[in-house]
Amino acid sequence: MTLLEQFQLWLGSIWPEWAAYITPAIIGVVVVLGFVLTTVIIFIYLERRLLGRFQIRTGPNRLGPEGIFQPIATALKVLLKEDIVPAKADKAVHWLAPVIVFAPILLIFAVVPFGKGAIFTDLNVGIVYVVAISSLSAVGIYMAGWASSNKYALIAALRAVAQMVSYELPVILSILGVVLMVGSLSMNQIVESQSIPFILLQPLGFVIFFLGTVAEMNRCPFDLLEADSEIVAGYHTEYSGMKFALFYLGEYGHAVAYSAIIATLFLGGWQGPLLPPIIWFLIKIVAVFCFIVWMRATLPRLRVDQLMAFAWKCLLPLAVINLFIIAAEVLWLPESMPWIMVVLNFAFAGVLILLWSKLFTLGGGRVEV
Amino acid sequence: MFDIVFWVLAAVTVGAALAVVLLRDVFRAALCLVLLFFTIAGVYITLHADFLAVVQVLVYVGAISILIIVGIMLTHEVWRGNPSGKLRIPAIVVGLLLLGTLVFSAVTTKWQTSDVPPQEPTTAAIGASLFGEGGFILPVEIAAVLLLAAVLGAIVLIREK
Amino acid sequence: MTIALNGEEVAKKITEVVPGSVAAADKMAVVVGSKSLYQVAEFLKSTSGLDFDYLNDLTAVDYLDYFEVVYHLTSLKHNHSLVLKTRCYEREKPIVSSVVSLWRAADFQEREVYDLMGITFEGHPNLKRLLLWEGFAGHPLRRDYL
Amino acid sequence: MAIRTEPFILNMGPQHPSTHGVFRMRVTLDGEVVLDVEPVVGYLHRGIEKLAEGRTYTQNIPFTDRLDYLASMTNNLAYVLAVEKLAGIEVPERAEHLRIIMAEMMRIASHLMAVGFFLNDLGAMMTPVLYMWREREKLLDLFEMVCGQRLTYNYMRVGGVSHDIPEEFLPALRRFVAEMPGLIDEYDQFLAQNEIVLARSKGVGVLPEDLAINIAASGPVLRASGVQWDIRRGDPYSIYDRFDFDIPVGSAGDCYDRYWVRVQEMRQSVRILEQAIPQLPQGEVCAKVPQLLRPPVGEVYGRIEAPKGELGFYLVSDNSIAPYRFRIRPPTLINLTALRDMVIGWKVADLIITFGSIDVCLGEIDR
Amino acid sequence: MKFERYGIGIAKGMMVTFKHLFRSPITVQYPEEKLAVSRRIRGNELVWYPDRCTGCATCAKSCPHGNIEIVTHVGDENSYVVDKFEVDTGRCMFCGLCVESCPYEALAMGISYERAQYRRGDMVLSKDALLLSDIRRPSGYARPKVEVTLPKQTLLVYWDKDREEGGQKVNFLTLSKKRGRGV
Repeated sequence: MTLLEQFQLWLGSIWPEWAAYITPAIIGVVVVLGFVLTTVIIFIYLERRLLGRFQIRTGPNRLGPEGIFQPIATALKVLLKEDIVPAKADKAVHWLAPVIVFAPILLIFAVVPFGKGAIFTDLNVGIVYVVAISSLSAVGIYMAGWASSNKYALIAALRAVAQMVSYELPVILSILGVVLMVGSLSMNQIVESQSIPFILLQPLGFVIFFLGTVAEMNRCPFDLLEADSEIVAGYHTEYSGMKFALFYLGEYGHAVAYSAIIATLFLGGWQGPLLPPIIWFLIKIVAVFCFIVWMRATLPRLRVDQLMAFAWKCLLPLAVINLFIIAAEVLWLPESMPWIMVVLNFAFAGVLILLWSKLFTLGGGRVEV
Repeated sequence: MFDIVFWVLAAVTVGAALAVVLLRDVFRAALCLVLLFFTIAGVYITLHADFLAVVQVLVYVGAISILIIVGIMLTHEVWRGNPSGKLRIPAIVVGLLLLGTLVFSAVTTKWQTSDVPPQEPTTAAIGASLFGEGGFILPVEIAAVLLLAAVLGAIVLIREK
Repeated sequence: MTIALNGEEVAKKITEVVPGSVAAADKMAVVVGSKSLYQVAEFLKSTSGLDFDYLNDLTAVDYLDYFEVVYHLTSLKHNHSLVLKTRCYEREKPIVSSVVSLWRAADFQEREVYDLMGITFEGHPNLKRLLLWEGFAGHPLRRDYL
Repeated sequence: MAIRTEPFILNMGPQHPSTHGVFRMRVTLDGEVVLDVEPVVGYLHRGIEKLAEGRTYTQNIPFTDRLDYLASMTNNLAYVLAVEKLAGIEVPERAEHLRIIMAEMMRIASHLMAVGFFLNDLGAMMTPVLYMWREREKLLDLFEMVCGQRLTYNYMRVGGVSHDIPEEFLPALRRFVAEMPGLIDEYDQFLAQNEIVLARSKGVGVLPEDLAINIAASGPVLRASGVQWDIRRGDPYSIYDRFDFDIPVGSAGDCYDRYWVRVQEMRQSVRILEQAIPQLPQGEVCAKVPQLLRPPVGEVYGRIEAPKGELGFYLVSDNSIAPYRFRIRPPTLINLTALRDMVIGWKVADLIITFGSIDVCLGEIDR
Repeated sequence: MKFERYGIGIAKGMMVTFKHLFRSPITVQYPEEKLAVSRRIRGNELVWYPDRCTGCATCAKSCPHGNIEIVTHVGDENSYVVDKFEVDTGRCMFCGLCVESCPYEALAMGISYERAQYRRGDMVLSKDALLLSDIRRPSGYARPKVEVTLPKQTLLVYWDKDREEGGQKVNFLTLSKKRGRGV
């Protein structure tokens, strides 16, 4: 029974049924939107400052103490800009695309547990729901790429499709490892069963899931969709003003959402000593995000065929093997001794990664024309 | 409450389906197809089939529609839109006949409805009936092998040289 | 140190193979007729002992009476160099045969000379203007262009 | 059975994040695969060759700054060497040493930019660029100290250099020379061993040795293809024959080799600086040259090993105060000839990094 | 291409960026913090000394663009009187050839570098605008006597090391950490 459901029940006793349905929904949407917007603003600030420090710059520090109001100023600037739609664009689709990119992020937060019982709806198919919803934003991206009538955007859209479809598989397979161990798809139960965080129990699964999600949120080194040195800005080349702001929001919203999912699935979610659960959860989200920023500050980008080869030849087989190992362990290892599993799985992960480094080739890349 | 949701979803579904058929712009038609898949997932939710709804979104919206749109993006002269061929009139006739048959059979069939309330968490039940004892484990496995063969066949066909 | 070959000696060798091609020769350079340029260039590139495999620079000078197209050749193998020149006295439509098929290095440089000096290179695969746009009036590097 | 696809033409540039200037590539693509590339240049054409015909030999020196604006000092040097060859002017020893010090500093600065932006084209999000920029900034400080400008130096003069170095120049340069090898090591550690960089650039954009010679590629592009040809060694100008340095040569001729050759050349330049600083003699920095120089009738082709390749000046004199013909052999324009051969059949991303590995400078290409 | 090194290269690279996280940034917050420029800076404008100028127009002749316009007439004592001395700094490329060529040190490069104007016409400087003043001071370019009087340049080479200067320790960091808001 989540807090919101209790509220709904209580409301149902004094108000008519339809209002008892709608009011919590509106409250939920407002709370999620507020949470996403504030965290996005914080993340934008964090990323810019961190990137600055990684690059021996200072980063934005003019507006407010240490520049904390800079994201707000940026948001205002972007919102006030002229909204340009290319003359040959498919207007309706062009208009709809940013909305479709942004909306699924809000939907994802419906099942993210912020604390014990602090979850909007504890779906029993929670994690599958997350995967399903997150694949929606691909639709928005290729709508944007198609409707812009811009060739860079079109290339980005084609890349987006290939990338999303490829990386969904290893992500789902690595989630299955978690689900096997928990025995439930519900996010709340996934968190509650992590007396040892799953990053220790399933290191290989974590690596696969992390790389897969980084690819799905188009972050470095998998940021081919907006590879600025190749295809200018990718799918949002032709966007400006409010619509661009939605894409920007969507990008960071994805980062927030996936950081939250990673924290929930593998880092023990809101669990942690001393501090209140929500604080632990936020700390974990920020930690994951900082790591992603660190990667962005360091790593170059893969090429599109290497990206696909990495998904299909490296991550997918490893994910399948990981799934089998976890299944075997869940079947045969005694549940009372999880630490054996930790040691065993780290050994497996090390051996497999070494083996794949030896076996794995990215392919030549050149095509005879 | 669920009735209102159902009717809204049904209306959108039918509208989207009509748009898929009638729109000249192939890309928009494909987008309407995505919308259609999505609203059908909504209908599943109103029927308490939550796992099915999520899988519907995952498979149809996340994968199949993307493949359709890739196909459209790679199509020649897509800006011409839906060409009107000679088979247009016969297709309408056949479509109407099919619709009539379906409506007729749907209306005249005596549907067996049970009074048992739907099982709430459907996931475990589906899993049990698919993979559990006395379930459909053999058909599932056969289907899996078939799909694998299809994938391999596709790769062999597409491979140059 | 790159040795600059004596033009007179090279001119002798050229005359043996392509008679009547050398118009003038001094210590610095060999001047050949524009008709036999390609043959001479081929000879310079492929003869062992000369092996001019590297075309440093290709340019043209407008001496008002005639255009002089200048080829600076180097042999990386023997580390020696030669200046090869050809003249065309036509002012309206000067024509020199292209050496792109021998040295691809001439590709952009011949286009540039065509663009700025107005010398047509016969046999160039893609003789378009390089720096200026199509339809630009005149050829700016000519001395009479103001 | 192949899927029938339709190639499309993409205009990359003139405004594009990684064309390093106003440069346009007309790319024919089949999906992501490059079928054809045609470089389109001329957006920065200022007609320096024509302008120079109306200016004295000294007045042309500032124009050479604006060729390859990332290596102005070497452009100055190439031009004044050509004029000195034409007019037969002897240069004082101290000036020769200063010229070499400046040219090698400039080579490091230019290669830093080339390497940084090559890694940026690979997608490394400005970080390597900013690190390399820091080192380049140190060099620019030194140039500014000597001649008062950071980009367009106008330092070399016919017969020497315009100014002697200030007293605080050498200590600062010594410090830079001392710390630079360590910094290069750090950058090697940063990205040269990175698996993604290796996967992206090894074997990509291969320029075979015979083709490299045939298109008259020069500089790191030529040497990465395995040709040991460096004008500093092959046709020594100034006093390069007195210094001990190696010519790094690549083997495969791919993008990684071009990157590697540049990094190694930075090390060699540091080596030359280490030798040149203690040798620096006292004395005059500029020979006595008439203010309005009138070289004898004749012509000269002077060439030096600029950071980007062979920079040549072909000057024709008619004994007037201005050159009769002033021709610049731009190394990167000629290196660019190879672009098409290197990228056909590769992906768009490879086109970008191959172009980046040539290290073009549009000021020089368009003149 | 094989991933034969198991991601060690990636890990090393990430350590390098991590180390930089703890190095102090080298950004100079420009309008508030200004580093000392070179003593020989070829700054934005020229400084003209009318008392030293003989009107020989060597500077005008040496200018590659012909930006300097001088009109003179013969005055008493057989010397030129400068009627017009006008420099179009909008077309100037700051090569410094005019300053170098002046035989009487009557012209010097300026030391300042903030001289943006709204109109091109404002960049044409006439006789009065070129005079020495508080905001228009000469730099040491080709003027060794001026050079020694100017402050020493801040060098990035010393960005992490103290340097003795005039009895007190100066380094790049302390310079860039002096945060005076406003000028």
